[in-house]
Amino acid sequence: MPTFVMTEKCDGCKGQDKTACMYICPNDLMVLDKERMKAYNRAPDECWECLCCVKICPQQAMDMRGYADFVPMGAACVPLRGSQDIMWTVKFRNGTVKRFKFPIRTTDEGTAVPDGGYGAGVDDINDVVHLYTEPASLGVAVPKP
Amino acid sequence: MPTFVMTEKCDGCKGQDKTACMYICPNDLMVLDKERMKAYNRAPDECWECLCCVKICPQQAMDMRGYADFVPMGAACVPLRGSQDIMWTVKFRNGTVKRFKFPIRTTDEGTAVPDGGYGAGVDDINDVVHLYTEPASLGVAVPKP
Amino acid sequence: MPNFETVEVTTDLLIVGGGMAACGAAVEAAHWAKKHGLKVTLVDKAAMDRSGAVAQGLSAINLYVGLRDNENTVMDYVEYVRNDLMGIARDDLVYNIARHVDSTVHLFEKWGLPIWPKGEDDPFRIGPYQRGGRWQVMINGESYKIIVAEAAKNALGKDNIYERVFIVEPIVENNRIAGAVGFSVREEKFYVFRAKAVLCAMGGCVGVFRPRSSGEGLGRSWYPPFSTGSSAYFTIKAGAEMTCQEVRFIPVRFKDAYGPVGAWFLLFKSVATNAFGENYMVTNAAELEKWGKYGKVKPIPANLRNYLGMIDVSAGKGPIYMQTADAIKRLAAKYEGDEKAFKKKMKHLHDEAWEDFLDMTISQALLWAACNINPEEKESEIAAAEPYFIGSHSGASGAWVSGPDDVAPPEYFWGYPNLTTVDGLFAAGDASGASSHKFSSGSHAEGRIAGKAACKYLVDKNPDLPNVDPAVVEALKAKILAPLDRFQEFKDFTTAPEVNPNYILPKQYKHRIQKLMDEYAGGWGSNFTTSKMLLEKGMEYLQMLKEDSEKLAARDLNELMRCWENIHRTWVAESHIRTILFREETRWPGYYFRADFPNMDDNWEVFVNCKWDPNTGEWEVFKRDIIRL
Amino acid sequence: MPNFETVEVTTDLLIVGGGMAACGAAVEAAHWAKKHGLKVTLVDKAAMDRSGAVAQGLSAINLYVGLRDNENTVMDYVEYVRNDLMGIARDDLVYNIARHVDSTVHLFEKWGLPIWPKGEDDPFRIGPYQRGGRWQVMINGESYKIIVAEAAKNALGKDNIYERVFIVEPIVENNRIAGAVGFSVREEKFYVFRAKAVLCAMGGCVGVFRPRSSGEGLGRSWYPPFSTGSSAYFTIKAGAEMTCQEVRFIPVRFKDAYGPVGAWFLLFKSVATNAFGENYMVTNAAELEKWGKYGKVKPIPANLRNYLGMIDVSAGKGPIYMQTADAIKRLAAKYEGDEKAFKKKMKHLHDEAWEDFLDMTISQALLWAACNINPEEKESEIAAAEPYFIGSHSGASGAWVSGPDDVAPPEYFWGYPNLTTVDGLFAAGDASGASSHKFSSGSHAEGRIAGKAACKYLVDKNPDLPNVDPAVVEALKAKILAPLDRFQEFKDFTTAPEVNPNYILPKQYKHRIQKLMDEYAGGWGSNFTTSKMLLEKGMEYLQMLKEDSEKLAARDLNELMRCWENIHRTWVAESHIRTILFREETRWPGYYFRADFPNMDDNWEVFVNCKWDPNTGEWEVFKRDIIRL
Ligand SMILES: Cc1cc2c(cc1C)N(S(=O)(=O)O)[C@H]1C(=O)NC(=O)N=C1N2C[C@H](O)[C@H](O)[C@H](O)COP(=O)(O)OP(=O)(O)OC[C@H]1O[C@@H](n2cnc3c(N)ncnc32)[C@H](O)[C@@H]1O
Ligand SMILES: Cc1cc2c(cc1C)N(S(=O)(=O)O)[C@H]1C(=O)NC(=O)N=C1N2C[C@H](O)[C@H](O)[C@H](O)COP(=O)(O)OP(=O)(O)OC[C@H]1O[C@@H](n2cnc3c(N)ncnc32)[C@H](O)[C@@H]1O
Ligand SMILES: Nc1ncnc2c1ncn2[C@@H]1O[C@H](COP(=O)(O)O)[C@@H](O)[C@H]1O
Ligand SMILES: Nc1ncnc2c1ncn2[C@@H]1O[C@H](COP(=O)(O)O)[C@@H](O)[C@H]1O
Ligand SMILES: Nc1ncnc2c1ncn2[C@@H]1O[C@H](COP(=O)(O)O)[C@@H](O)[C@H]1O
Ligand code: SF4
Ligand code: SF4
Ligand code: SF4
Ligand code: SF4
Ligand code: NA
Repeated sequence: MPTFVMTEKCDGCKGQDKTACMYICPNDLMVLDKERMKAYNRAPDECWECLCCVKICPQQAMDMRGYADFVPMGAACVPLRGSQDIMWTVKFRNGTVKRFKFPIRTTDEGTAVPDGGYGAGVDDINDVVHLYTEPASLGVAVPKP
Repeated sequence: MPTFVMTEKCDGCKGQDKTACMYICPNDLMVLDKERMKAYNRAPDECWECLCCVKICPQQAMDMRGYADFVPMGAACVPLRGSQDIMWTVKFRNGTVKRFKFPIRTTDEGTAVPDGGYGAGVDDINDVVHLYTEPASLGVAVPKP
Repeated sequence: MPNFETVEVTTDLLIVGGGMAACGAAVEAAHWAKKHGLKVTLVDKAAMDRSGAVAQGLSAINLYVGLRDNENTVMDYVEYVRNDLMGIARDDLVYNIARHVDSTVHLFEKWGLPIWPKGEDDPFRIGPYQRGGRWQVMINGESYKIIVAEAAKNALGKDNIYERVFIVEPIVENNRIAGAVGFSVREEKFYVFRAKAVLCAMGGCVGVFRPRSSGEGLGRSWYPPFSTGSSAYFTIKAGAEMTCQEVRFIPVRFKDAYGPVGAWFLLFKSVATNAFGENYMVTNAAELEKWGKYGKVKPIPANLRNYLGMIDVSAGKGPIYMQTADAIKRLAAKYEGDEKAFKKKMKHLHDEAWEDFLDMTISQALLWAACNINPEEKESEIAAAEPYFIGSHSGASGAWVSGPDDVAPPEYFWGYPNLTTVDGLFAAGDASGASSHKFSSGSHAEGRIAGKAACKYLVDKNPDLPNVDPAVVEALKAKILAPLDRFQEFKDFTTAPEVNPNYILPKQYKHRIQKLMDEYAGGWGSNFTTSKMLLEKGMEYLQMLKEDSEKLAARDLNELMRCWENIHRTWVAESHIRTILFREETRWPGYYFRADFPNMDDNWEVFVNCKWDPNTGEWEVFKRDIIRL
Repeated sequence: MPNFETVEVTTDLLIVGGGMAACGAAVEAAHWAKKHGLKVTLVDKAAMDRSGAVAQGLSAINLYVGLRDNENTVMDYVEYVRNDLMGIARDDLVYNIARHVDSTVHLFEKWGLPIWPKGEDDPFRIGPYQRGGRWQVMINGESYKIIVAEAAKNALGKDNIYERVFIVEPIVENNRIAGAVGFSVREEKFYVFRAKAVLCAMGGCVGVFRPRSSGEGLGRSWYPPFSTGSSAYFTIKAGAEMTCQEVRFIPVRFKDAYGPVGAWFLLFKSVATNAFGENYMVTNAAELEKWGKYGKVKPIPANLRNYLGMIDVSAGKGPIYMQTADAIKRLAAKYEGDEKAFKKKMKHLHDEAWEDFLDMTISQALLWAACNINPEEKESEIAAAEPYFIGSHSGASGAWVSGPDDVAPPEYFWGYPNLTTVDGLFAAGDASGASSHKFSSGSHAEGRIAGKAACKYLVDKNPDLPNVDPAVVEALKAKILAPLDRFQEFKDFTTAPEVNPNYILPKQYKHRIQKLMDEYAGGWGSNFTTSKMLLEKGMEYLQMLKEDSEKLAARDLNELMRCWENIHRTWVAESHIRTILFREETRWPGYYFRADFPNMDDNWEVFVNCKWDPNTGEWEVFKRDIIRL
């Protein structure tokens, strides 16, 4: 079910050089129609429905409609992504609604420290057994056959 | 291989209320873009390649290109339909050309006489054995079990 | 509702469709109408010159009995058709078509259709025409439909013919046909045809199952993509009894572009082999013994021919090849000594081979050229295509109609030949069932039969013009035009019209029905194999699809037609699932297989008929006995 | 030629790709580069936060050995992978990944990835994390890629990262990698990256074979549609030796929307049955005896699990169902007495089931909702999808790389782990072959391995920056941008851009390669079955396709990328046909079958490797012995 842009809600991410949905799509499908200042999905039949666009859109202007060639109509699956968790509203064809909330990360955005606090480890480029942060990050000696 | 319209050759059948290609397509695919006065095939993936459009176009402005999903490129199959015969030019991918000429009718356009010259036949609506023009058009008595 | 003008047309006999059967009906009915003061009106969704399955032309007339020159008898043909359909045929209907078809072919010749004169190497030596096989005669058929339409138009008169009007629904008033409704695909006009009798001849049905191709090739069906099930929908919705809706046809054709194989097998005497050069009709011959008397008849029934090839394909012994080069060498060998005669013969065969395609399946000529294939040098692949519903050919689906007064047993006669079980509603060509192997000439002949019968019905009954409740018309108009409204209402909700949760576009709907039928009702993707469990799962998805058909949207008149073509296909699909489910055996291996009932069962040598009740909306599927001639 | 600015970037180590392996390489290389004064540059065609196979998130980390808590040993994993791939695996490479992968998982946790803590019903009881199966740990993985990319970006620094640049070709100068060329999909810029070492991590390949869907569903592949064979193309065109290009992976997933099955089989202990409720893993168990020792190992290899299900599907016993309702009932049964605990357990299982989809395959959550399916009430279908090339999962295709110094036998060691046979060119993740079952964590770990090895290579060799002949660059630029020129040159010849005899658009080209591979190289349409004859026929069509790739046209930068994605797929297809043809046995039933060599042959328990020679343009396919650990 490719994603679509709701005309009324999309403001084309006015003011930014790149729209959020164009920035994020891993398949380069979202495009901004500059005349209308509205974004659209240029190839619904190449959309993986990863919903990265839906999740990042600052206006909640995007949603998905099931792939027309095998998904019965009327259901919905709407994400609302916060900084620490994500809420999902799943609406069934028969109208019943399920809500879910799952954690998404235990640290604040941008704070991932490359060595994870384990330090550089053996730190010798000529050591063919250890990688950076090992053995501490492994928590045990690196096995050898 | 859906059909296409050669931009330079098509004059949009100017002056006629219907274009020849729109008039004839059995699947209603040919459409006139009134702004450009050029025709185009609105659904290549629903074109049967019967070439009725190509044959009727007064400007020889139409041709076909093989269905992209299974026909290797570079071949051509061009009809030139006269009143009594049709000429075909078949060009192979490797460049060799074959020409054919086949008869298409033994009478002049518009002259088909419904009873074929056989007369009305038994001509009794309550006769459950004979149809109009029978038995003469059959050339033998209509069989009964 | 879009403000369409409503155009009302009243007539005595309404012919819906303008193809081969309809042209036969027009020529016949025009005569009796003139004689008895009746009005005849014909409606077609395209232009008659190039409408229906013969729009592209044909390279052979597949049914010419040759009564005049004692080439064959009518009963020869009745037995051939009965055997080819594994025993499931209405002998009386086939008899009636076969006894009249030659007069149709002679008329075609008088109208200007060039039929090849007998060549010296015609295998059958008697009769004026060059035979393709026992029943087929070769033609220069590029303008076949133009000529047949010309005679119909000259007989009926242009002002009785409505072109570019798409018929959607029948109108039935207290169990009697009252006419039909549709719309123009050119102007915003809604048409209401009120008639005392209606003859349904709107062809067969393509596009119910997933095709072999995927991109543009979706247009390259064998039978035309514009045969969309309107006949079956019209008669089912009128409440008429249908027959053989489970009998789909799977043509084996030149792979991908679907060139005909008949001429190669019968005229050029070619053999088809697997990738190891083995003739599967020989190596798999033992399989025929499992199919009772039908495994012993000659020619081997089309579905069994398919099946023997499919056994090798499933075993990975493909590709399957038509050995064209060998065939041409064999035919030319007789002239080897005489260089000039040999060259003349080779040119003759060469032109015949290419005309066979250029007159009927131009795409195959182009595919040969695109692959640098000269048939005299290199073999090319043949393959089973996708399932089609085509009562005029080797399938058998269509309306259950009365047989002829002087031939039909009492159980098969209710007043007028080709009358359906709905009073005043006739059917011919692909629209009538259990009378297979009519082809182009037989469909025309059956149209003439139905045309005269309808006129006799009108003269006998002299019925009043049925009045149609205006409220019924308004309701039909609103329902039929609804997809246009739906698009206008919701189109601005999303920034791209193709993805909108409020509606489904017809091309999207088509992909959805084709995928579910392929997977659950025995399409090529399931090796033509299904079962009770698969069919019932498919029915679940089909019911949800029918519910979602309420959300079809159309951006213009062309897409409105596509919406209704899809709904017509959907009803063909439902009748197909219900009747395959009902018949608890496998009778047409090579057309479809019931994995849960893999063998033929003599107890099932009966017709499986079905009926939808317009009042209750319920389907009924039931057996009818077969009464032989 | 369109006037693109040429941007030259010089660096020491160029990482092409920004997915799981590349992010591992970035974190590792950034450290050694800082320490040894090297420059590291990374290029990705999308935005690293949401690029590659983990863009959507995952619900499990499939490889965590658990060394720290003695849950398993490295050799346990080596044996598991060797058996799962029917004996065809580089034990040394798997060993190296497995001994480092836990440190990657621990880093993920430190970076902020929520890994489920041990639940009381974890079948394996030891270790800190909630196991999914023996090797899998469950995660709240919606932001998995964002977190992993964050660490890589923080390590490497934004200015060393080029996003939205599509890499097309390697540059090789006298048998040594010299960099890569590509173009921006945002601006008219042609990029030339000159580097002393290159690490290829551009993921796997989807879209070579016809998908199960036909309309919009073409986008719903299991592995992402934007994994387009760039790794394989890059290493093949550089002249690197490849391995296991015949080993495609066919995932069995929830039908149509491709939801994962791992959690249902392993965590929820669910059973899959045919339409009659029979567990095909039991009813078809005898079949395992035909597959030597691999038919006896536990767990049963993935291809054999597929095969036992396919036997029932081919026999028409489908649909195949995941019996979710039964599984949930069984798991909840333990709590039946205690109402509150039962309710809590059911809610827990219910949320886990939905998160399993919502974190990784949202489409499947929507399909359940669209079909009104509650897994605790109703079973739902699973089915084999289409073939994928994915060296990081249960497939094995990729570049032939050197093993680790201290583990690899001499035959498998040429200086630096993960170095290909092209000097200076490294490969990791889907890009390296014969080291299956890495998954997300193992790919990251292998990226780290390759990242350190590349830095050691640079420090050891201290090579000069290769100078690249400007004429070579100009020629590459002209070839790469040619599709834009071709469209401009011919676009006005026809009135509609989609049908023009002078060019083929990328989506049309994609349909063409998918159809020929499906029909001749064992796609789902051929029941995954092929043969020498079919493969050779397919090669004929593939060669004509390659000739026609010269006529690809692009209307904009996006279509220019699609053109080259298709050419990358075409080289994967050619390597696949050549290597399936070479291996004269069937070793992975359930992935593909050779009808002409239907059995496994112990003589073929060897690697089938292949190589394309950039100088001669010739392919070579050959055997390499398997040396076990
Ligand atoms: C497509 C095709 C068909 C054949 C063949 C090759 C190919 C490539 N071959 S060989 O391979 O078999 O060999 C032939 C051959 O060599 N010899 C032969 O005799 N017959 C062949 N056929 C079979 C005949 O064509 C077929 O039997 C007859 O045409 C059937 O006649 P009929 O039942 O009248 O159908 P039609 O398609 O001709 O006409 C249908 C008409 O209805 C119109 N229509 C449809 N829906 C409508 C709607 N909703 N509203 C209004 N009008 C609406 C159509 O426009 C059309 O005019
Ligand atoms: C799609 C998918 C994948 C998985 C799963 C479910 C689903 C639905 N499941 S379960 O079902 O298996 O269970 C997972 C699971 O539960 N647990 C797990 O550990 N792994 C799973 N995978 C497998 C892993 O995802 C996989 O093993 C790794 O991602 C492989 O890593 P890598 O080899 O680095 O590939 P990538 O896709 O992550 O990255 C590729 C990058 O290259 C870029 N790129 C590609 N071509 C390029 C070009 N020409 N120019 C420039 N850049 C260019 C891409 O943008 C991307 O950044
Ligand atoms: N479309 C065509 N197909 C076949 N032959 C053609 C065609 N056009 C021209 N020719 C050849 O050119 C000759 C002269 O054509 P004309 O003067 O148009 O009758 C004919 O005898 C043909 O051989
Ligand atoms: N191998 C064959 N044996 C006998 N009849 C055939 C064979 N192939 C085709 N036909 C008949 O020839 C006509 C045209 O065939 P087709 O091109 O398959 O529609 C139909 O009447 C077919 O039943
Ligand atoms: N039935 C099964 N038995 C054993 N392992 C499985 C089974 N199904 C899936 N797996 C493994 O679980 C992980 C995820 O499975 P999948 O969702 O198929 O990718 C992979 O490591 C698979 O090999
Ligand atoms: S991110 Fe949202 S608001 Fe911005 S352009 Fe895309 S759809 Fe419109
Ligand atoms: S759902 Fe994913 S693939 Fe589709 S447009 Fe959005 S980001 Fe791109
Ligand atoms: S018939 Fe020919 S000239 Fe007339 S509109 Fe069509 S393509 Fe143009
Ligand atoms: S080839 Fe036939 S179906 Fe296609 S556009 Fe022309 S007339 Fe219509
Ligand atoms: Na097709």
